[in-house]
Order: sequence, then structure tokens, then C-alpha cells
Amino acid sequence: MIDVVGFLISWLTLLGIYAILALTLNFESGTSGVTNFGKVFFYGLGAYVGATLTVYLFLLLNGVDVSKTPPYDVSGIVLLGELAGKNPALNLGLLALSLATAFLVAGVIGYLLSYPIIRVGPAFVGFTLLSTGELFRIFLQHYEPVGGSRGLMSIPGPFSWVPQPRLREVLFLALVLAVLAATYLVMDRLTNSPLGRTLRAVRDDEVAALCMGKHVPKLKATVLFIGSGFSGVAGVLLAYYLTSVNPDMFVPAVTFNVWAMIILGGMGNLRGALLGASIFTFIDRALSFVTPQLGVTVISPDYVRGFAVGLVMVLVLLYRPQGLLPEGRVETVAWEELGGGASG
Amino acid sequence: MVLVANILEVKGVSKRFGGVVALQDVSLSVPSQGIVGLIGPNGSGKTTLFNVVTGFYVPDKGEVWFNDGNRSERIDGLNPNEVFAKGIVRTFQIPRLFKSLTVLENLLVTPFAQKGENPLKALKPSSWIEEERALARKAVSLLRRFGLLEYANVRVSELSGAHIKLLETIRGLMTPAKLFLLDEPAAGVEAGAAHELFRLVRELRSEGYTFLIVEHRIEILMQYVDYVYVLHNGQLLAEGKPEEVTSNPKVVEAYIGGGSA
Amino acid sequence: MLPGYPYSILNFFQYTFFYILFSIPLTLSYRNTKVINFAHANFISYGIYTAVFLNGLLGNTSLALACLAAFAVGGSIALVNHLLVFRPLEKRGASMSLIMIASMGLWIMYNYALYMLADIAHYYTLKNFISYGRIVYADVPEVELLGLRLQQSFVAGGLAALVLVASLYLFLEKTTLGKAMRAVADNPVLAEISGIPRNTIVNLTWLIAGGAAAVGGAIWTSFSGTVTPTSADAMILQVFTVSFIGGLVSLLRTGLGAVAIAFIENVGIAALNTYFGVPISFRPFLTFVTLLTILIAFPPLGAAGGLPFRFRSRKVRAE
Amino acid sequence: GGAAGQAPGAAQQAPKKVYTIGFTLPLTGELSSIGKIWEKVVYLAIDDLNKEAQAYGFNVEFKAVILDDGTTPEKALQNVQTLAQQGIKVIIGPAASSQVKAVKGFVDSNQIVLISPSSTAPTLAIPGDFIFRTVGSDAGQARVLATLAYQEGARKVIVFHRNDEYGNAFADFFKKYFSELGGSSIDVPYQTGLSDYAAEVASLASKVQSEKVDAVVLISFDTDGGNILSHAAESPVLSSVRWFVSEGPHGAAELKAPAVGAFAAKTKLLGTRPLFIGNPLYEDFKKRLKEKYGVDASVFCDTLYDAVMLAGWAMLRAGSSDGNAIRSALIEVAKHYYGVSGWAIFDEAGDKAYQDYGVWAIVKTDGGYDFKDVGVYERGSIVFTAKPYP
Amino acid sequence: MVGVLRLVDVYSGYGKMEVLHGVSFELGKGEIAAVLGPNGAGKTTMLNTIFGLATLHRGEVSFNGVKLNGRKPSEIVKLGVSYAPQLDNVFPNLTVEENLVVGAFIRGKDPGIRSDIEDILDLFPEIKRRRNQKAKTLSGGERQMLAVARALMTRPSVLLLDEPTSGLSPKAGATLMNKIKEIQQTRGVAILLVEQNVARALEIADRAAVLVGGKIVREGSADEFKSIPIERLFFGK
Ligand SMILES: Nc1ncnc2c1ncn2[C@@H]1O[C@H](COP(=O)(O)OP(=O)(O)OP(=O)(O)O)[C@@H](O)[C@H]1O
Ligand SMILES: Nc1ncnc2c1ncn2[C@@H]1O[C@H](COP(=O)(O)OP(=O)(O)OP(=O)(O)O)[C@@H](O)[C@H]1O
Ligand SMILES: [Mg+2]
Ligand SMILES: [Mg+2]
Repeated sequence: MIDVVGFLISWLTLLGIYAILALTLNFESGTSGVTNFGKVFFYGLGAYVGATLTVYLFLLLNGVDVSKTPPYDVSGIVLLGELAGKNPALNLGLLALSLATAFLVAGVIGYLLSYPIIRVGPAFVGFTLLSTGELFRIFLQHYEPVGGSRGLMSIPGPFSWVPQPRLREVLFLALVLAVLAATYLVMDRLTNSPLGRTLRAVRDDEVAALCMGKHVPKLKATVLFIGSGFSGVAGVLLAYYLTSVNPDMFVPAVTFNVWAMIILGGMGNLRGALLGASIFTFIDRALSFVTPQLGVTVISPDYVRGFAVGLVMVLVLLYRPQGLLPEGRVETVAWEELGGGASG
Repeated sequence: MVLVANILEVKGVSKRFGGVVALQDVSLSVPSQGIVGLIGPNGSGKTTLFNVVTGFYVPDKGEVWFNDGNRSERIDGLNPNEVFAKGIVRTFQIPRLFKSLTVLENLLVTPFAQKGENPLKALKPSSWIEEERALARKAVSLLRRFGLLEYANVRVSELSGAHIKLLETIRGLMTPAKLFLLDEPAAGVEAGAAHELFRLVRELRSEGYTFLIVEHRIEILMQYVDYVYVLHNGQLLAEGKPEEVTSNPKVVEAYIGGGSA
Repeated sequence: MLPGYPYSILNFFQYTFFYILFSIPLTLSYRNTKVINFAHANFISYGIYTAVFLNGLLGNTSLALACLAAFAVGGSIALVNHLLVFRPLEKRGASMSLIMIASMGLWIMYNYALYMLADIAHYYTLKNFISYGRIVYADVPEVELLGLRLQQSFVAGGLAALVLVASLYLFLEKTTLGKAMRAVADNPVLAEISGIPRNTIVNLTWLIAGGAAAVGGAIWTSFSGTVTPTSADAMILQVFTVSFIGGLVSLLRTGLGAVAIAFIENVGIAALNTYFGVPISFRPFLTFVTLLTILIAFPPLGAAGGLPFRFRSRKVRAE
Repeated sequence: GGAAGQAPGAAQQAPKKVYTIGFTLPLTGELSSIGKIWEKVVYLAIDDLNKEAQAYGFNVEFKAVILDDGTTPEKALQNVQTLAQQGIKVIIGPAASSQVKAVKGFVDSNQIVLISPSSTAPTLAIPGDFIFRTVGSDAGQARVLATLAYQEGARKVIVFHRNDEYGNAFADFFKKYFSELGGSSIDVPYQTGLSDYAAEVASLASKVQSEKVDAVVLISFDTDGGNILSHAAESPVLSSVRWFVSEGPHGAAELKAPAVGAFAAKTKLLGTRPLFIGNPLYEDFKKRLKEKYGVDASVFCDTLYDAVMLAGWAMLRAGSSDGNAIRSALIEVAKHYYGVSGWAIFDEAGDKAYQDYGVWAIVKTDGGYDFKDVGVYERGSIVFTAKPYP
Repeated sequence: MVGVLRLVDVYSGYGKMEVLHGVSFELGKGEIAAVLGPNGAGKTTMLNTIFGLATLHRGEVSFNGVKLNGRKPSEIVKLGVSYAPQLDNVFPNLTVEENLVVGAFIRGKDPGIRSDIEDILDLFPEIKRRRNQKAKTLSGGERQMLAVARALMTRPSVLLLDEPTSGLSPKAGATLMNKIKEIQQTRGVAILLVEQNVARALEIADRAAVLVGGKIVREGSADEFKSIPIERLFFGK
């Protein structure tokens, strides 16, 4: 009776998007010690860049005058819906363009934002970024060209030319998983390299690292560039997935969910980030199948689910206080030298 | 002092913290390939001087010049990482190891401008793997020399006090800098290891490196240095060859004290 | 004359009181335990709902009683969190960020528990507790001052903030236990070695932090037009902002932060609106801009760390 | 746990066919106070639906699966997916337009019929999709509110409104219609989701003073609206101008407080709301909701109730679990359905075609203050059925 | 001689890891005993075990016949044992004076605290000048002095000192040693001293033990050790 395939597709898609965020946050905060409480900012930035680019170019390239038919008005929305499936090349081209632009825009802004946070400690870095995210959200609400408080909707997805919904969902899932795999590969290479080691050193003691010749500000900027770039990409995927963006989607709670994921899984451990994201999204979903069947009447059954999510989080932490997968050592060839040395 | 170039020259440096005068008009110079000692009572400003030289503090007055072979540069007021890049490495009196890294990793972090620290190259392991191997070999041999090899894969938060101190110094020695500033490398370290450390310093000197060393265990230090400066209350009290200094009554009075060795 | 006078000015004081009541406990708990406690919002919301349930179920109209009960409830929640979650985690070697996430878990649990409680209360009384109007208390006077009517919440909030600040000042500065509190925060292991009963102090810290914030919550019910289970969540960012201005460690700076943010949010936005036409929907925007400005212009030291890095390092001079 | 608790009485004959309707409601978050009332409405409606179906001889049972979406778009999508994966083809909710937008793609491509009882954003008036709304769009109500304000003598007003899709769109329409009538208005948006609006109200007061307006037009939801009115009641300046209010605060319990009641009387506060006035079904519905669950019918309770009824009858009529069939059946059923919110006919965009609007006030009763419908909008003007304020 | 502090067959370490493998040791009333040994031998761990900061796997630690096993550090201090650790031994954000005030915490409102602070600061003139300076800004040696000073504030009957002279100038180190001796003689405090500077330690100690690899390899009177090249013992066997 339960559509297991549908469940898996919808779960994995959202999981994939969150896992990208978790991997980047893990890289920034777990490995490098840039406590990024503003994850949602870069995520939202990517989503808006992708969405704006797609809807405007879609209309412009189809010869629509956006000053008369802006994409956030009903007429524009209806037009977008009609044009969405007409030209596969356009959809795919815009996907590529959106991904690249979102990566760059979010990355560069992350890079620039590292400037004001250089001289403050971790908690303040976090709050500075969080505040920036809130500023961004309020700005979006007032900024008409991206729809203001209406947001944008009817964003033509990359596969909206595929007629069968199931196939379309599978294709999108494949896209998400491919991006996830690429993110994982990059993060894995970076963390298990001299750079990863240096970043961990910066995390442990910025001052000592600086005195050991590490250009800490530049390193942080680089980390924020990479992390934010990938978060921006995740944002684009979200925009296509929901086919709409709205300022209210990008509230600090999103950031904290991602934090919960990486800490649950184990800070500084890439696979931990994936595991944390999986567990976190799974519990919430699985419970929403169960709780309505509980037969609770006095209180809303769904409250039981919300409560249980919090409880599971606390229990898992109590049971595994290092997170599920603790941080390992930086895996480079250096250890091979030790093998020879230790035996000798 | 005309023929031997001075790698480091401190000229009339002063530094105060609120009411505390930590350094007052201190001038000293370190000859290239020298092993120079810097001693003085507690709180006399030795560490502060290191901090000024390495860019940790900006001096209130005075200048610090660094002479790299043929070029002489003024380095006070630079950022610590820029000073490091010029070839000056310091160690901390109160160790500041990277606590969540293992012993081996702590050593591997130090070397400057590793290929694999560049994000783009980091993505391509083949570009840095050779360098990494070479560094690891160097680190392993250093660890072996000081009997720390068995701890190579241990996080430094699990080391004993003196091993932490020792590692702090060895970490500094991992990178081929021109001038090393060591802040009490032998504090708490057992005599055998301490001597080993100074022997290594001598070897490195013969390879062309220069050392400025703060140390209170003068019975060890004096066997290895060729020149000594004495600070007292932030001012230079005496300088000279080890024997001269240890027999200088002012130094005995202020620093070495009466009966003890 | 300032725009919005006199309401904006009154609100400025009113909010200062509230921010003191909400943020100083937060700063205190972080300073002494190094736990960034996301569940801090719960202390406030349970304080609010202690007063609401007392009023809605028992018809209580005494703010003093509500405050006492709120202190007990908030304090117990904080203690229970600490004893059942934070301390076991710490004993098992969990990092601070992990404990922070545990506090997020607790936050979620308590939020839903509050909704459940409201449901149960509804079941018995058929009253709506999810959205509850302002409570008028019988035991707090409204004061006339220079022709201005100071609401109950103004009187009670001012009094409570004063009591909190004065008693914390006396406690921290004048008693050894207060000094010991700072020592625990500074170096917990050494504190124990020195014979300071770290557990007692940490317990006490949580009791005060939870209790005082909850008292603030109880007084909030006599101020805000409507309270909901998410009232506290909606303001927690502001509360954190105030604490962050205090560097999370300095109570004095937190107090100044309370004044600054309350000023900006009330008088500041009104002035900008009047003279520059800035829409008042920019109020939260302004709060965060203030925070960013303060963080960048005067980076708080202490917990803030600080890198000896100068953007304009002197140019190298060569010969 | 099984679903046994749902069905009281013993099963006698052939097993009943079970129809499940999914709900995604704001049981937590900003709209939770309405969400909780809606939950009760759902119970009542499902109950009624079962009784009616039985009376007509159908051997079926309707069941509700209610999920909480916390008023967030992402959660709403997740709920809709979860419900769809249980084979549910008809979903009622979510409350906010931003949420409806986020689920639109999924319901359209999976052919799931979605009925929102409260989304009023004009941008969702899209023909041919699977989204239905049992309430008229904001444009209609804005016209009524403008008419009301103008007819009551206001010429210069401040439009104090939520800075979100609902508030901004509503305010835009209001300003348009109000200026067509000959009035002028000043736009004052306020940020949503705050815990309290005292600062906003203070700013509003100074604006009212400096601009010398006749009235404030408040466009809000219930919690923020209640909050704002409670604070406004404290201010002599704001008590000296007229107040005209959208449907949001209607039913908010905190507005029955004596201070607010007195304020309403002093400012002759009037509100508009989508309502088919003089509808005996509605009066009955209101009474039964109060009796059975102890809650007052607040805003959109009637549209939600009708949404459930329409969904149930459409499912019975379609007889299959094919989304397209249910969709067509729904359109058909609505053509002949007269419910607590009046005639339910949908226009080509799937929105309520004929929405009537009423005027409400807060009046003094024996027990204190209560909401009362005091007028209707008829052919371009407001006709009062009662005199709310002396 | 009665042992005030006794370790009987102690196995201890950190978590599951074992560092001490069967250490038995007795500190007599009013005596100074030196614990010597190479780096990483377990000297600090031995002190930590006494103070309940390491995990005791097996064996017994007692003070004046009171079992210390499983007690919290704060209880142990109240019994009259005080400890100046090797690392992290000051409160960095408290001033020198506050460090001392807090160090005397267990004495409550004892009016003698004020005068004790003055007395102890007189012992260490270097830090007396810095009494209102935060501990984190002290020089390495000043910090070390503060650590010892703080430990003295509880008026202990047993004092555990972990490398108190490391980082002190020769003069200051010698002075400190003399003061330790003086404290022992005037106040009858028993002192367990871990020290790298063997000669200096043996000068004031009554008894000594050598700890290697988590085991005591030799124990005896200080004079006995003076005659043997003790550092060979470190690597002996
Ligand atoms: N940030 C600071 N603020 C105030 N005083 C300081 C600060 N840093 C150092 N001092 C003071 O400056 C003096 C010099 O300190 P410094 O660390 O240079 O001494 P040192 O010679 O290295 O001593 P030691 O041998 O004990 O390490 C000390 O008395 C110290 O208290
Ligand atoms: N917190 C810890 N966790 C795990 N292992 C530890 C910890 N602290 C110390 N060790 C290990 O226990 C052993 C003994 O350490 P200890 O600190 O007791 O040595 P020590 O004799 O005091 O040496 P030193 O002269 O260097 O101070 C060392 O091998 C060290 O690596
Ligand atoms: Mg020093
Ligand atoms: Mg030790």
C-alpha cells in the first residue's frame, strides 16, 4: 500500500540536497573551524541566483518582454508553465548556467564575507554569518525584481520536458546524486591532503597556525569560497526541486538542521555528515507515516513525531557522544612512511 | 662584527603593556649561523622580544631588521605569517600544539608553502604526493631521534607534559627556516633528551641555520651557545661569551643566584 | 522631540528590561558552562506558559505568584537538562558543539511538549492556549509618571531587572562563591583541584539562568498583546544578539547590549522611519546591522579569541 | 497501533471501504493558533461526512491523516509526498500561499487533488492545475475593505500590513480600489514572525499623528493582528482614529479582552471577511463546533469544512482513486454544493468563483465582548444588518 | 614512620589505557619525597591518580587512612591535599590576586585568607608586582610561581607539586626549592615533588623514588640516590 519507490525517490532527493549542505558545513566547521551559522544564507543565495536566472532567461529567450510580463506575475507564471517543456536544450543549458553562476556568486560572497570575521572567535563568526543571512532574507522580502515577498514560482526544472512524472523524478534524483558525489569527491580530496591538515591546524589554534606561517585569513576565505559555492549549488537544486523560492524558506532553522546532521554523524568526518543527514531526514519522514496511526486523540498525533525527533537526537548523542563516526586522521601517504619507520 | 653578517638586528626596541614596561630600548644582534642564548630572570621580557620579532606584537619604538644573505629588510610590524615566510620560525614557551592532530600530523603541518596546501593542487594528489613523502620521512626520522616515534599516531592531547614541550620544538625544526627562535626548549625535558635537542641544534647550525634560544637550564644551554645576551627588567644587562656572562657578578646577582648550580 | 514619543521611549525602557531578563541569564550560563544553550528559548516560553496556565486553569491574577512559579519551572527545566543531558555528555567527553546540538534536541522536545500541554489544557477547559491574550494582574500597580501611564509590565519588568542585576552584581563581585563561578568557567579542572564544588556552581548557574529567564517570560504575559508557544522562539535571535554584544561572557557588556538593541529597535527605527522613510519592516534588519557593526568595530575579546593579524601590515622596507 | 480507535461501535456487515483524506495543517509555528482550530473543524467535518455518506447508503468510511507543516514550504512538500506515498489522492491544506507554491509542482505531476482553504494569493490563480481553493482571492476582499473604509467616511488612511505575500498583495489591491473611490493611502508594512509588535505600533502611532490620517487599515493574520490591536488599545493616538481590519484577526480570542473591546467600541472597529452571510448552515456549524470542541469558528473554518465535504463527495462520485477522475468529480460536485461558506462553484482557475463578503465587529455582550457579523457587501456597497456601535 | 599518603598496588591510566602498572608508594608525615623519572614515565599520572583525575583501574589510594578512591577532587582538597599541576595550572582570565582568593575557596570566610595572600605574595615578589594583572598575560615563570602559590592557599597538610621549577630562572628555582623546604619545616607539610632537575630535587628531598614505564624501579633515601648516577636508572634495565 505504501509507495516504497516514491518514498525512496522523494527521501533521497531531499537527503541528497541536505547531504551536500552537510558535507560543505562539515568541511567549513568540522574541518576548518569556520563556525558557519549562516549556511542558509549561501543556500538561499544559490537558490535565488538559480531561480532568478532561470525564470528571466527562460522568458527572455522565448521572446517575452519581462518588463511587461515579469516572471512573478500571474501572466508570467502561466507563461513559464506553458513554455517549460518545449525545449529540452534550453532547460538543460539553464541548469548548467545556474549551477555555475550560483557556485561563483555564493562562493565569491563567501570569500568576501571572510573579511569581517577574521579577527573574531568561532561563536562570533557564526553569529556574524547568521545575521548576514537574516539581512539577506529581509532584503529579499523587499526586493521586487526577485518577486519580493511573493518569491518566484513555476521555475522550469531541468527535466520538465520529460512527460512521465516518475521518470522525471528519477532523473532529478540522479542529478542530485551526481552533484552529491562530486561534492563528496572534492571534499574528500581536500580534507585528506596537506590543505586539510593545515585547515585542521587552523581550527585547533588559529594563532599558532598564523605563527607557523599559515595565511589564516586567506585560508578561511578559501574555505568559505569552496563551502559556499557548493551550498549555492545545493540551493539551485532546491529551487528546481520545489519549483519555487520564497524568502520565508531561508530561515535560520535550516542552518541548525544541517548542524544537527553533521554533529550527529560526527564533526570532521565526511561519511558522518552523510550518515547524519540520512538519519535526520529519515526519522522525520518515517515517523510521519507512523504517528498518525497512533490513535492519539487528546493531543495532535503529529506533536508526538516532533517530540520524538528531538528525543532521538538527544538519545543518539547520549549514546554516542563523539557523534556516530568520530573524526579520523588525515589520510595521506605520510602514514606509509611511518609503517616502514615504526617497524625499523 | 663586520665580516660576519648579522641575520637579525634588534634596534632600540621598546614595548609596554599598560603600566608594565616589558622591553625598554633593547638592541641585540644575532650573527648568521650563530647559536645565541637569551637569558634573564622571569618576566624580564624574553618572550616579549620573541613576540616582537615574529610579528605577534608591534613594538612601541625601535626596529627589527632581518638580513637574508644580501638583502636587509625591516620586519617589525609584519604579520606573523609574513615573518615566517621570510624564514623566521619560533616555538612557544607554553606549547601551542594542534590538539586534535596526531603527533606526526603536527610536524607535517609546519613546512611552508607545501604544494598540497594549494586548493587546486590538493584536488590532484599526484602533484603533492612526492613532497609529502619527503616531509614524512623527515618527520619520522626526527621523531625516532627523540624517542617519540611510538607516539606518532597519538593525538597530542594524550602526551605527557615534557613530550608536548619537546614536540613543540621539533615542530619548529621541521621547516628549513633561516633563523629559529626557541623559547625554553628544555623546560621539563629530561636531561638526555635535552642534550639530544641541543646536539641537533648544533648539527643544523653547521648546515647553515641560525638559532636564538631562551633557556633557563643554563647548565645545559651554556655548553652549546657561542654568545649570550642577558635581559633584566626589560633592559639588556650583559652580553658576551658564555663563560664571561656566567661569571659576571651582575648576572649572578640577578639571575643565577648564590649557591645553586 | 524624538519621533514616536513617548511610546517609543517607554518601549525602549520596557524592552531593555526584558532583554536584561532574557539575555543576562544566557550570558551567565554560557560563561559558566561554555554551553551555547539553544534551549534557552524554552526557559522563556515555559515561563510564559507557567503564567498562562496559572491564569487560564486556576484563574491566578497575581504576577508575584506567577513569577515564583515560573522561576521554579524554568529553573527545574534548566537543572534537569543539565543533570540528565549536558553533564552525562560532558562526562563522556562530548565536545561543546555536540552539547550545543543536544540542546537543540531538547529545544525541539520542549517545544512540542508545550504544544501537547496546551492541547491537554484545552481538552479540560476548552480554552485556547495556543494564542493567549495579555493577562491583567491584580497585584501590580500601574504607575502615573509625568502624565505617562507605565503599564504593569513596565513596573514589574523594571523591578525584576533591577533585582536580577543587583543580586548578580552582589553575588559575583562580593562573594567568594561568585568569584569561584568565574574560576569554574575559566579552568574547570583546576577549579575542582582548588576545591571549588564545580557541580554545585554549575547547578546553581542553571537554576538562576533558567529561573530568571522564566521570570522574564512570566512578566512578558503582562506586556505582549498575544503569546503563543513560539513567542520565545521568535525573539531568541534578538536575545542571542544582545548576549553576543556582551561577547557571551561580559555581563556588563550584555547589559549595554540590552540597552543598545532596545534603543535601536524602538527609538532607532522610529527615527529612521520619520526622517529617512525607512520602512518599519526593517526593524529586525536594523538589529542585525547593529550587531554586525558592533562585532566588526569592537570585536569582543575573551571568548571571542582574536588573531594578531593586521590587514594593513607595514610595508617591508629593504636596503 | 491500528486505526481501530477511529471507528466507534462494532463493525457489523461487509467491511467498509475506507477513503483517506490527507491534511497538511500549521499545527505549530506562526499559524498554529488557527491550525489548532482547523484540526477540530476537520474532526467535525469527517464526522459529518461519514454520517451523510451512511445516510445516503454508501458503505464507506472517511478517515483523516493530519500532518503538521509548521507553516514552512519544505515541510509542506514533505507532508504532501508522505501522504501521496500512502496512496492518498486528495489533500487539504496547506495554509499559506508560499507553501502551496512549493507543493504545486509535485501535486500537478502526480495528479493529486489539493484544496487549500485559505491560500488567497492572486499568483496562484492558474487554470488547469490540480490546485483548488475554496476561498476567493484577496483582490475581492480588498475591494470590500476599501468600500467599507470609504463608505464609513475615511479619506486618508494608513495601510498597516504584513510584509509578506498576503499582506503586500492585499495592500496593493486595497490602495488601488481606495484611490479609485477617491481616497488616499499610505503604505506601512511590518515584518512578520516577530514575538511582539509594540515597537511597530509605536511607530504607527507617530505616523498617524504626523500624517493626520482618519483611519488605520490593518491587514494581518490572527496572532499578529491580536497583538497589534492589544497594543493599539493602550495608545490614545491610535484610539482616536477609525480602524478597518482584514479577515485575519477575526475570531482571535485575545480580541475579546475588555481593553480591546473598549478600544473597538471607541474606534468603531470594523472588519471584513469572506462570508456567505445569513447562512443557516453556517450558524449551525458554528454552534456545533463550539458545543463539541469548545472552539469558536474563526477565519477560514467554513472554507475548510466545505473543502472536506467537497473532497469526500468528489471521491464518492469518482469512485476510483484516479487523480484526474477525482479532479473532474470535484468540479462537478462543487457546481451543486451549497455549504457553510455558501455556493462552492469553482472558476476556471480552480478558485471559488463567487465569494461573498461580510462585515464584522467586536460588540459588547452579557459575558464581555464577542465577534458579530454586522453587514454584507452587496452590489458595490456595504449594507449593515445590525448597528454594532452606538 | 606513619604514611599520610599511601598508594597500594595502583594500576591507573586514562580511560581504558593503562599508564601505571602496579605502583606502591608511601609519603611519610612531614617529609619531602621526590618522584623522578624520564618523560612519559607516568609521574603526572601518579599525581593525577591521587587526585582522582585519572581512572583508577585497580589498587588503593588513601590519605591518613581515608580511602580516596572514587572521591571527587574537591572532596580531596578538603581533606588537606593540594595539587599544583604541570600544565593548565592557573585561571587565565582571573587576576593574580583573584587566583589566590579562589585558591582559598575551601576556607570559606576565614579572615586569615587576606593575610595569607600577603604572606604568599611576599614569598614570590615577582608576582606581587603583578597582582592585578590577568594570569594569561604573565610570563611563563610568573605563571609557574602563581600555580605553586595558589596551591599553598588551601593550607594543605600534603602538597603535590608537578615540576614546580620548570621555566624558572636558576635563581628563582633555587629560591623556590628553599621555600618548599621552609614550608615543610615550618608548617610540617608533607610534599610529593615531581622534578626533572634531579640534583636540585635531591637537595631538599628526604626520600626519592624513580618511576620508569609506569613502575617504580627504585626507592630509597635521598642521600642514597645522590651517590649514584641516577639518570642511568631512567634507561636502566
Ligand atoms: N599582555 C600583557 N599585559 C601585561 N603585561 C604583560 C603582557 N605580556 C607580558 N607582560 C609582562 O611583561 C613582562 C615580560 O614578560 P615575558 O613573557 O617577556 O617574560 P620572560 O622573560 O619570557 O619570562 P619567563 O622566563 O618567565 O618566561 C612580564 O612581567 C609579564 O607579566
Ligand atoms: N589525557 C591522557 N590521555 C591518554 N594518555 C595520556 C594522557 N595523559 C598522558 N597520557 C600518557 O600517559 C603516559 C604518562 O604520562 P605522564 O604525563 O604521567 O608522564 P610524566 O611522567 O609526567 O612525563 P613528563 O616528565 O613528560 O611530565 C604517556 O605515555 C602519555 O602519553
Ligand atoms: Mg618567557
Ligand atoms: Mg608530567
